[in-house]
Amino acid sequence: MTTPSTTTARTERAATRFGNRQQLQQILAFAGLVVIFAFFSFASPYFLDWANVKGILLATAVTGIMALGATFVIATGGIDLSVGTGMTLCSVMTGVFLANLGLPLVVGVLGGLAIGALIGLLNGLNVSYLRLPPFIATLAMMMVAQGLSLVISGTKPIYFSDVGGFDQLAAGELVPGLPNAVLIFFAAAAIAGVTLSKTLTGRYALSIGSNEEATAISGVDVRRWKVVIYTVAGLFTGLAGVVMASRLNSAQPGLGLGYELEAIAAVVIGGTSLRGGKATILGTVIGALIMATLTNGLRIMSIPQEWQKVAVGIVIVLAVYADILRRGKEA
Amino acid sequence: MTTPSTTTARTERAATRFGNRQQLQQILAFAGLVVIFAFFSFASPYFLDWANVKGILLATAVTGIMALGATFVIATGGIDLSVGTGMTLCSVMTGVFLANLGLPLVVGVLGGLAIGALIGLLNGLNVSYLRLPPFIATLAMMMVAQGLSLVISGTKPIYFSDVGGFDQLAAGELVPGLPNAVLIFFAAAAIAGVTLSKTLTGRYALSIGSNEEATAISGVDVRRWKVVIYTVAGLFTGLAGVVMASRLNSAQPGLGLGYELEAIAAVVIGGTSLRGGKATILGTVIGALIMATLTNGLRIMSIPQEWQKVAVGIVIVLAVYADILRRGKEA
Amino acid sequence: MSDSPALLRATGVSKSFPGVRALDDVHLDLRHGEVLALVGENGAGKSTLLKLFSGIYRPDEGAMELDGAPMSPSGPRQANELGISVIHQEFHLMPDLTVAQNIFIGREPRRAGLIRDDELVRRAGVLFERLGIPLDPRQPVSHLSVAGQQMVEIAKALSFDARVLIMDEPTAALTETEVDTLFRIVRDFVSPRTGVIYVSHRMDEIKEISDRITVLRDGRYVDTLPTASTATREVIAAMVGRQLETGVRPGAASSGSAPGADGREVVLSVRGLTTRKLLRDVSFELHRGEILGFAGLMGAGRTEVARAVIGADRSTGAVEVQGRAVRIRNPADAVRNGIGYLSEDRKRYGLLLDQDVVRNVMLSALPGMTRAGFVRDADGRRVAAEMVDRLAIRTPSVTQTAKNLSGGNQQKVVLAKWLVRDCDVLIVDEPTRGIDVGAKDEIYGLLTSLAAQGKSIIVISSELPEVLRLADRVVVMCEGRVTGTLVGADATQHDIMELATRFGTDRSLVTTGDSA
Amino acid sequence: GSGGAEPGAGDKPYVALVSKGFQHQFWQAVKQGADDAAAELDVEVTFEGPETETEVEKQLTMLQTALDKNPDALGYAALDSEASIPMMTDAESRGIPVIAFDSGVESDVPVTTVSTDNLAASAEAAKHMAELVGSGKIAIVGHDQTSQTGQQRVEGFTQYIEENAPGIEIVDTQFAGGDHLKSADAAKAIMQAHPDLEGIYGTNEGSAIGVVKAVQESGKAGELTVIGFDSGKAQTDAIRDGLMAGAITQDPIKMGYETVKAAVAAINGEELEPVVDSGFYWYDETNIDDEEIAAVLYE
Ligand SMILES: Nc1ncnc2c1ncn2[C@@H]1O[C@H](COP(=O)(O)OP(=O)(O)OP(=O)(O)O)[C@@H](O)[C@H]1O
Ligand SMILES: Nc1ncnc2c1ncn2[C@@H]1O[C@H](COP(=O)(O)OP(=O)(O)OP(=O)(O)O)[C@@H](O)[C@H]1O
Ligand SMILES: [Mg+2]
Ligand SMILES: [Mg+2]
Repeated sequence: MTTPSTTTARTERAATRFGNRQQLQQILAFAGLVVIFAFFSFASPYFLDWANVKGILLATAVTGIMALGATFVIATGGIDLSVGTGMTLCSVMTGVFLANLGLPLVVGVLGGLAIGALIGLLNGLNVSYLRLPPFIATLAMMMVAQGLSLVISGTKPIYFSDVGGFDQLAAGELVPGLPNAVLIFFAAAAIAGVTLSKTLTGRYALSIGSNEEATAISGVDVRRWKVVIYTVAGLFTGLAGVVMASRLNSAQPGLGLGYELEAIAAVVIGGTSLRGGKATILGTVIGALIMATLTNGLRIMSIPQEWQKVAVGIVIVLAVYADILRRGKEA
Repeated sequence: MTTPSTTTARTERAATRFGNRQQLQQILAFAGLVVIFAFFSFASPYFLDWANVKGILLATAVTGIMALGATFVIATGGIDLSVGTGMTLCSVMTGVFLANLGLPLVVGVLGGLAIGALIGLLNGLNVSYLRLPPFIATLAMMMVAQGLSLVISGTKPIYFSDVGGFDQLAAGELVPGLPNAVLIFFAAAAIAGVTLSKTLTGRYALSIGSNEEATAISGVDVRRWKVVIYTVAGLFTGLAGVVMASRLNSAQPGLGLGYELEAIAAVVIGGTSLRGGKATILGTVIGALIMATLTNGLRIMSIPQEWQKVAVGIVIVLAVYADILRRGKEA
Repeated sequence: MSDSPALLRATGVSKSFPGVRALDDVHLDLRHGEVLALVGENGAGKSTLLKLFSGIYRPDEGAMELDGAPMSPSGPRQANELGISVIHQEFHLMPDLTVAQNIFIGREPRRAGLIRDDELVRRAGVLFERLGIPLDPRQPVSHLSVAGQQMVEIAKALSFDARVLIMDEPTAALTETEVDTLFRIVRDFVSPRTGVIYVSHRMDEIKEISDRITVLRDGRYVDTLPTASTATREVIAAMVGRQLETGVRPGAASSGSAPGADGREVVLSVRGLTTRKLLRDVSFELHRGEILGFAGLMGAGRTEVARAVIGADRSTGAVEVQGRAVRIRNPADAVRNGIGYLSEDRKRYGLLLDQDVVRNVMLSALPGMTRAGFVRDADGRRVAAEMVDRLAIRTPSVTQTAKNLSGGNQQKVVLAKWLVRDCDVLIVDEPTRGIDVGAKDEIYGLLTSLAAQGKSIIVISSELPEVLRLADRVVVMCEGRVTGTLVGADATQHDIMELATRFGTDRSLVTTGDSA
Repeated sequence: GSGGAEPGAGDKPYVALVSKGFQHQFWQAVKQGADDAAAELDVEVTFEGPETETEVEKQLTMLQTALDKNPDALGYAALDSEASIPMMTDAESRGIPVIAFDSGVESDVPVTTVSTDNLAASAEAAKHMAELVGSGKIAIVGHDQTSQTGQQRVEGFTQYIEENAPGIEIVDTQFAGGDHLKSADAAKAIMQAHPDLEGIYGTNEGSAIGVVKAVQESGKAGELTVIGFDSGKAQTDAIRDGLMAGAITQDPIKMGYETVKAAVAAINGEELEPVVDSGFYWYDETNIDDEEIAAVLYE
């Protein structure tokens, strides 16, 4: 056995090496996105145009915000199928608060977020205390939210035309040239990043996903924390709902189905494992951007719609495979 | 320590007792279904009518067959998102073989199955050899299959009106009173049941789901077997496609999205764990029946569509929770 | 001391699981300032008793006291708060989190709601320095070897301000150097206000570290004996309920002349095995009917040799089986060529934890248990029942789920799997990890008789006595290289240690990255 | 479709069409009409639409991308006019003329609207239902509960029955997403719950075929009056075989054609009528082979 002091020195060197490597890895994670971007820039003169890039960012925003929340649930090894229709329910409720009840803007927006948190809370309670598999708990919530959106709205869109300034929430440009929706997405990502890596919620999400039993044995109240984690995820769903409503200047009760798969795909493409324990917010943001860029680029190139699907499928395989190769080399 | 002979006798007795308990458990698994059935029988005089039960069985058939295949993939701890649109592609290709190329019925049907196997094979190769997460590999396949269905069919349905007898594959009644589609579903379930519990494919699927690394170190060629397992799952997708085509007497290229979630839901409601290692075919059949019965019953009761969603969501939670309680007591 | 209340006491505790009475009216007294050894056969109930103290289980009957006050912890956290720290037999670590994050899980220092990871690392560093553990706090636990993980568990337990330290087979994964470190830690820990409960199957360790020994058998309390005045033989007798001959080298292999020398056929020949990480030009030969031992310090590369040979990790070099050059790309190829490998990490590489004994035992031999493509489960049940008898696996039935078995019995199940597969070459890596003294002897007998039947066996073990007792020849490794091969009968611990430390340094507990 | 060719890169004028759907036969027929016009008028046309008619946001993103391609004119079938107002403004500011088609956009921006009146068309379906059934119970299998088209095709029908056919009761309206199988299952459940049902109306191709399937599978062929909407081979076959009494078809091919034609006119700066009605037709066994009808039916 070496003397303690040498040991410490050695381990600290190792730690620094590890830290740098991780940073490098995160930077390299952009590679897939950059390649896709470069390709489309060559392929079409319209692609690398600020209006179009703005369009891509805007298209990323709502799914991206949902994906942020889903990242937390997936970090625990769970899955959240309710983000899509849950978002819609939040839109509709925001509509009820603002357009039907005429509540002040701030109250309506906070109300929308609260509904999201409530959805998450119920998911969390079902998963923790009823011990339902997350797939089932959130599938049920997906249906209930879809049904309730229709019931509450009377299957008709709720318009915000008379709610002054609501559409500016997404469309306004606090930073000139950048729609607020995108700004909100980035801000949400920053908050999610800190929450995942620096707060107990995030730490325990990763810990539960890594080994739930061990986490419980270590004295973490796993059930309670799961409820917290799902609730946090729900907050992002709520935010997505508000942004969506603002972007459409209306709450569309029929929307939402299918968004959950897109959100989960963004998370997984970003390198988060569905088995839990490993998750990065930066990855999720990149994953969401990759999805939106691909769709946009293929459209800009006027690839026929039926071929677009085929192309997206193949590119996803290539992007994720490249990512796996890259990691394989680094490990 | 008792003498060897007594021990053997004791352990074998114990095994028999356990066997019985397992059977009991499987019988009890019907409980949820029975309760739902009983409820609707009281609620509507039209529910418990052979014509309606037949309708439920028929409605179960296609999703049920897909769910059978998905059970194998889920047993390994994977997920198959390509069953829905994959089924559609198999329908379309069956149409190409029979209606466009005019091949003999048997060849066309086998061709449809072969396309399913091919889809599964590609999924398996992507998961095994490219080490893609199953979610990503099958998500990509879901998109590719959807695109190809549209491309190949020219976004138009392919009709089998001129293919004599093709519609009898699903609609005919070999057993009087029971449409062949239902018969095929049950036969497929029987085959799937034996395959899962009595063949290497099934056993290795469960072992891989239980502990992939340990299975590999035990000398099982995990990569190869995964390819086999996904291919088997694909065969069921192919069968679902053929049955679907026969029932509609046409291949509808736009269909299929959303079926994958229904199929997976059936599997999970049936008690198969998404973490892998635990799966029963009987459970999947019951899960699929529960889903179809619920939808049918609520429709018979003329519950408005939007409330149907809410009700289905809540009943799924209750059914699965009851199942968890029942198991909890037994374990 | 005798009139002050015991530090920790259990009186008349019982605990049942479906089909098993794990504890039946058990007593235990831990005095202040002592190390109490807790011994018993596999499945005797040791781990279950400890889980009562840590609040993982509640006793069905009976009571527990801490310093004379009744205690019934509601869970591990409360047990920690009461000053009871437990190192469980099965690790409870989060592989994706770092070492520091694991140690302080549930107790993260925060500022303004944000976790201070730098502070976590600092505290872990201080802890490691105090304990003399060479680990990097920032390393993910998934990068650690089993021994490294064990050290993390130890550090975690000692990071609490504990009065009672409970250790369930902490040395099962450790080599002698780390055992020495651990014993130093234990001795430092013991003071008039603290006490240690120590579970082990290694009698020499118990002799060395403990003051008294409590013996359990079949879930019942047998006796508590003072270590100093009790012979090992008597302890074992109390454990198994009869006299047992141990420590004697079995007759067959002790003839003195190594079989390798008398020109028996070479079954497995490895030449120039090299891996990117560790191994450099490893060569050896294994003869028919031979038991070849592999010795070395932790991280010397023995496990890596085995994994490379069976194709679990990538390597370069030549492998010949029965004189034929073969290419082994994965463990399936290895088994096809008649080479089986029992891993040192039974939880990760050995067991299907949520499946029953039958399915576990059948796994490797499954293709041979089919008829017309259908698995014959009756065969599996029969074979499993046979194995349960042969290896004395303590289980209520062959359909018991593997994770409900005691640690030693799980190890036996893994061994049974390979016995059923009946490979010509069997590589066993720490085969008796967690196995009790009596069963150990039976396993030694079993391995020897397999060799006598013409099977060839490689035994990797960190217990030098085990290697010396079993092996016809011993390959000694250091830092990924073979530093010498000794003839078993003539080798001594001293010879081996000399070769094992040839390069004079010790490697850290880190084994960079898993194979995936 | 224009293949993978770079739109706008050549000399041909480029017209981008963003529709409400893509893979449904109705929208494919619109696309066909648009392609016909494109060939005839020598322009470049692209055609896109979301998978279902609820995907308002997806459609907006498509619209955005279409605008970014700088087309010479834009054809747009809005899923929700309100939500697309900012985009319309954007198009106007870029000087891209917009032709609304299908349901129109509530905005001044579109230079013309090539529309089809779903309310009137479904009222026509109701009229025939009333005539054929006389009195009794009927039901509706709808294709979409939330989209404008889906709602109007139910509303127009229901309104007509309520106002003009006192003897007829609509006992149930169920939605099945236009999925053939699910529509069949839904129709069966309705028939089961109402054994004395006299007729069922399916609001689009998938729904209508599903209803026919259900009637067939429950062996009630000929006992119920089935009325459909849109065309497609399965429906025309069902009408020929007497399984379906008849159906309403709009003229999607004409709609596509007129949209592109109007776009070209707008590009050339010509004055346009504010509304071009693409019309609808009732067809049944008697007129299915008439030239006028056959021209608007698609397979
Ligand atoms: N969760 C459980 N469910 C069912 N049986 C259990 C469970 N845990 C332990 N047992 C059983 O209780 C008995 C005692 O197990 P325990 O783990 O306490 O033994 P042990 O003395 O620690 O053995 P070892 O030396 O092998 O670690 C065994 O027969 C075991 O199979
Ligand atoms: N859990 C594991 N996953 C992957 N590889 C492992 C694992 N455990 C060990 N290894 C391989 O074996 C090596 C660690 O064991 P190694 O062969 O260095 O030591 P050893 O001599 O067997 O001593 P010990 O096993 O006691 O640490 C690693 O370099 C790694 O390649
Ligand atoms: Mg134990
Ligand atoms: Mg080792």
